Amino acid sequence: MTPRLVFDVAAGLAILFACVMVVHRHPVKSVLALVVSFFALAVTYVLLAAPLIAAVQVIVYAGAILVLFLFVLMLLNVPEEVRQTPDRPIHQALSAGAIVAFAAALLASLRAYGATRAAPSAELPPGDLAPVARLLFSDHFLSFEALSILLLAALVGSFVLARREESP
Amino acid sequence: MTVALWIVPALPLAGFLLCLLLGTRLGKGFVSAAGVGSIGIATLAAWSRLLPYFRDGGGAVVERIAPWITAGNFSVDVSFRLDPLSALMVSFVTFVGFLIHLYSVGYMKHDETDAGYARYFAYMNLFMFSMLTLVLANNFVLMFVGWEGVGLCSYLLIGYYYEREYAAAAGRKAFVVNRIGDFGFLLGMFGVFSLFGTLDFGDVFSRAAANPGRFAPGLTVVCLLLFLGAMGKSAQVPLHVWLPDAMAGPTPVSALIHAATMVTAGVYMVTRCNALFRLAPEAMAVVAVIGGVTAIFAAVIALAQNDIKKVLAYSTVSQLGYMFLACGVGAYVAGMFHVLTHAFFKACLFLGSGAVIHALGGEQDMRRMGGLAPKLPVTYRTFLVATLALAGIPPLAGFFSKDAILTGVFAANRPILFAVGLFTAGLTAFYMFRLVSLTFSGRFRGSAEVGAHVHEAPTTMTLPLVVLAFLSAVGGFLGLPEVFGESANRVAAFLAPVFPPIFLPGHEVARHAVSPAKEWILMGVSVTVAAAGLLLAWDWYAKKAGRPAERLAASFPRLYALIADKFRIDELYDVLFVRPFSWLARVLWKVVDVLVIDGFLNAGAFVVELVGDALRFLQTGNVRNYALTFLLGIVALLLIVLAG
Amino acid sequence: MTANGIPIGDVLLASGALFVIGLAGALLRRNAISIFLAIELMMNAANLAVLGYAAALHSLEGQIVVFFVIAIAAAEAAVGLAIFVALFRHTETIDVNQINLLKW
Amino acid sequence: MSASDVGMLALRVLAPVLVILIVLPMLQWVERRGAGLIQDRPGPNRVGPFGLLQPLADVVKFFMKEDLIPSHADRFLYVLAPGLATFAALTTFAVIPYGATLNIRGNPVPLVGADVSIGILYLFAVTSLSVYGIVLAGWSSNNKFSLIGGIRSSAQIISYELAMTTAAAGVILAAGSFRLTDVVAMQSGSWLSLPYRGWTVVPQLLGFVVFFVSAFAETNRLPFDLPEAEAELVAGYHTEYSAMKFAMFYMAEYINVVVASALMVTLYFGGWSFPGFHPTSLGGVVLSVLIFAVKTAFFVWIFMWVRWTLPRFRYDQLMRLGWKALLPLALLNLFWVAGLVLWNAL
Repeated sequence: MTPRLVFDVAAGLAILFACVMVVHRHPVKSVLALVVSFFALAVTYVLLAAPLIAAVQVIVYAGAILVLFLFVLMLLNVPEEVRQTPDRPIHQALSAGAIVAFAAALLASLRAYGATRAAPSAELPPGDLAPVARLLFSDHFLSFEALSILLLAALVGSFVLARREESP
Repeated sequence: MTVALWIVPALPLAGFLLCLLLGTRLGKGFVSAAGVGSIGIATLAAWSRLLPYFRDGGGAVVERIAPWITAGNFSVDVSFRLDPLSALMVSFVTFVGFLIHLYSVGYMKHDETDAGYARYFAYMNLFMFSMLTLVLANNFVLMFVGWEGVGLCSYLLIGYYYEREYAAAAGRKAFVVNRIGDFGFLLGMFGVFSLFGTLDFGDVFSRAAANPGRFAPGLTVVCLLLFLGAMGKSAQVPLHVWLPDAMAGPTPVSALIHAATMVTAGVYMVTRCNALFRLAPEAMAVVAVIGGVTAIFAAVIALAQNDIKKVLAYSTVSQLGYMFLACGVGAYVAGMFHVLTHAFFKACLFLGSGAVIHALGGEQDMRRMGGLAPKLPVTYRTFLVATLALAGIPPLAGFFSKDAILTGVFAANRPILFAVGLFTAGLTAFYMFRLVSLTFSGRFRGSAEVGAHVHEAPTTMTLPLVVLAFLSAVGGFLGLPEVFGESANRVAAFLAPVFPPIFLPGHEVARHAVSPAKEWILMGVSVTVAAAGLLLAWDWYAKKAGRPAERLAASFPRLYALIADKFRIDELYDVLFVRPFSWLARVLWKVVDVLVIDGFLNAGAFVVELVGDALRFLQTGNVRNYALTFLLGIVALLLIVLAG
Repeated sequence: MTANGIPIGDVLLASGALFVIGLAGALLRRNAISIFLAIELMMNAANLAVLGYAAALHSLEGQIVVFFVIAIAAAEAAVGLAIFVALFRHTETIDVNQINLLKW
Repeated sequence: MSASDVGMLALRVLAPVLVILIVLPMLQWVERRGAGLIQDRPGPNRVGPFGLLQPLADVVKFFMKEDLIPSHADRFLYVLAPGLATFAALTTFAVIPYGATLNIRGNPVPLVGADVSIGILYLFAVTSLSVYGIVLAGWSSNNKFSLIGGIRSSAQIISYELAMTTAAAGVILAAGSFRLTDVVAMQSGSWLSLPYRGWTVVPQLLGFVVFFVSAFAETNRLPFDLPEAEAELVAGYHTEYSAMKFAMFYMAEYINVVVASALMVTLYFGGWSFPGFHPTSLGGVVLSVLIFAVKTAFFVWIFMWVRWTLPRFRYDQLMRLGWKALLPLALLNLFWVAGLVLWNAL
């Protein structure tokens, strides 16, 4: 199996399960489809010489964020989306049109700029963690620390938001 | 051990902070300790520095604390200056200040709540801090800080009984009138800087003295502006109107701020700048004339006042006029000497009047007093000594200082001003004895209820009275006239370094201008005039219960009414300034503010409201609509980029 | 060409596809949590593009960027879900068509 | 990649998996006999000598039983969940080194499934995926006990993962590498030298305690088996499961126990190494594998021992312990290790 093949398979799976995620009407299934999609993305990350990001992707996204989603879904016991009589048809049609236009524009710009702008490169050595870590803790140290404060704020904020209001 | 100069103002500042921050919580005992203690220690600190200085004499000592403002070639330091002039001021400011603080403990104790008591002492301490900063400052800017500080404290303390309408109004009035003077002072300061390029006292005066011809032309304006500041602070005509009203404050405040210390800041400043004034003879002339006019003008008003504190207030104005008269004719030593003696006896008088008011439960109208001498023996005796001193009866302090001024005026060859001064001396003796007679002799004219409760003041109040009376009696010996010997005038000898020699034709400092014989004659004349005024008042008010005066008033009713109404200066100002301004303010309010400014705002708000009414339909609250709009925008942008 | 012989164009194509799919989900779904999921997908599509360029340009900065994006996504998910929980308690629905309190 | 390389790789990966699958039934026997020992009763003793064939009988029973799927269950996820759980548990083994480096015709072959540079990260990634098996089982059963069990489990695992990861970060910091063979290599040196090169448990005792306690919570074992607390939740997330699917959950649990033990051995007790033992020959390598097995078995036994000794925690106590005691302690340990590394003691 060449890396190229692996990439194609992984990317294909990611796209496929992303579609499943969007199409499926049950939120829990959507989450699971997204887990698979993200897992496949992690594989592509490994192929793009970013094993650390791949691991973080699995640990944080698949292992924490999406579990959180599942958790909330189960907690709220969200029902399946029921297909109502046409849900704001104008909005749906406009949205669909806009999405298609956007996709076309994206494709066009990809053709115009995307592939040509990247510098051609030789084989990348298999990603080593140390340089990334060194970069993270030197040049981006301040951002890293700021991030920790952001996470703390998010922790406190979500706690306050989700707390049941005490009955008077 | 030498105490650094900055300690002296710092201690009252500490007292101020303590009283302000902790006073209300910790109660009157603490406030008394902190408020009076800080001044006491500051007095000790100052005197530990001053005693050697008085003994050894010496030049100016400058102690630089820190650089303050530096901009280009303009630099101002926080630095303090000890020279004979500031030493003299500090000596009595601290000492008299301490006595009055001590007196305040007894005076304020029963009147006020803890909060009010703390507020009172906090302001008093702040005042002491400002006053000492003013006196010790080594440059115009720092002096201005003190200048504004004392003005602020004056305002705060006049309005101390802020719940009373007239007290608040009096405070406001003092503030506004003082601002006019401060404006002059500021402009004068700018002028000094533009002329000399520095604001440091030492540099300015030495440059002025070294090169008098160069600076003399511009100095007249600068000096007049500075003098405008002094007029505001020292209540000279026509800016005198605030001081009588300032009596709305507590009596110790009147004694300290509006008699002994703050109001003399103008005299101090003019004396401090003598090197400049002496180069501007026209300005000197203005100072002398304003001083003389103020002296007689206020004395005349004092004749017809019935409020005991108002009489003393006008007397203060009048005496300040004397001081400026002295400065104006070049007799700075005499002026400063009068500042010193005046501080003693006028403080004593105010504190004595405070004791009387205290004894009568707040009564200030002399028509409802009388016969208090036996009931208030200490107050009466000290008050009498201070009155005699003020009236200029030898050998009490006032005699020597006033005589020095009159001699100075005479020597300066200003016969009209001399006559004015002499006549004012007579008036002074008259109205002061009128006051003493009405208050202490005869029979009690107030209600029986009040009369029954009359009692002598507590020791904290009488002790300062006795000390000040003693000083009023003997203080004059510090500045004996020259007929008693070359070095008899210790004050003049001590202050000599403050007056740098200026070698400009016609500006030499005159010495031995008056021969001893003439001087004896002048003394005799002034004593005679004072004694005449004194005896006349005694005769009219003590013996004949004021009937001759009533008759006199009845024969010139309009003139009497005019004098009793203080020449209606306030009414004049009301018509000239207050009402036009009030009218202008109303126009600005009703027309400019309400119609124009508010109109613009309302119009803008109206347009915004209209637009908002139209646009609010876009706000559906549905997040998908927003997302769609967002996407459409992005698509449009992408298309533009691709097309471009 | 980028790492392991994978052309950058392919990476970008995959990324673009995922992004459009996410966009469709975000615009067409009515369930707030599904919309949220779609947004997460869009974020990952962007991550993929960034990593693709990072690999092509031999830059580690791209990995740093993605690292931060993931961490911020975690914070965002925590707060966002807490908001949904609070919202659901209040309105008993997470259909965004019915959640339109913030209008005039 | 030649055929022999591929074969070698397959062997390296599959060998431990096969060993585990063979050993698992025996573990069950050990657990039940151990329970008997501790509770002063015989335990299984009917099938075969000392009941040794009991596991076999159980396996046969599991295969033979009828496989029920509740009518309201979500069939797809219901079937998927046990497989996911077992799969996640098994894949963790891929990065744990279980023996010294073998030398085959001059080619060093480390005895580890995949000697990847992000070994520990991989472990945590897979561990975090193992939540899905349990959560989905709980949710797809469409049963309130199962759902509560599943939710509890996910919350518990996510919470303790933090403490566990932070504790392990101390080891990573000391080793300076995520590669588990590096971690073992770091611990196979002298105990007396400076920097210290002995078992990590000595300088990082605090970290080990945190890891040890967290491991119990991660594997849902007593005293932290809240997700399947039979007194309140019947059997938690696998209430509805029966037959082979139930057996798969059962297996997953035991595999997790073994993996946790192996991990503790690798991270804190020198893995296959032993003080003064430096295998070079084939026999030495075999011995190293044995050493690893014995150490792991020891911890597996502790798991069982604890199960029959300690009472169950209450759920709020569990959460409080995780967030307010273990996490701060793990952070403290991290600071301590950072200090040691800074002053070259590690």
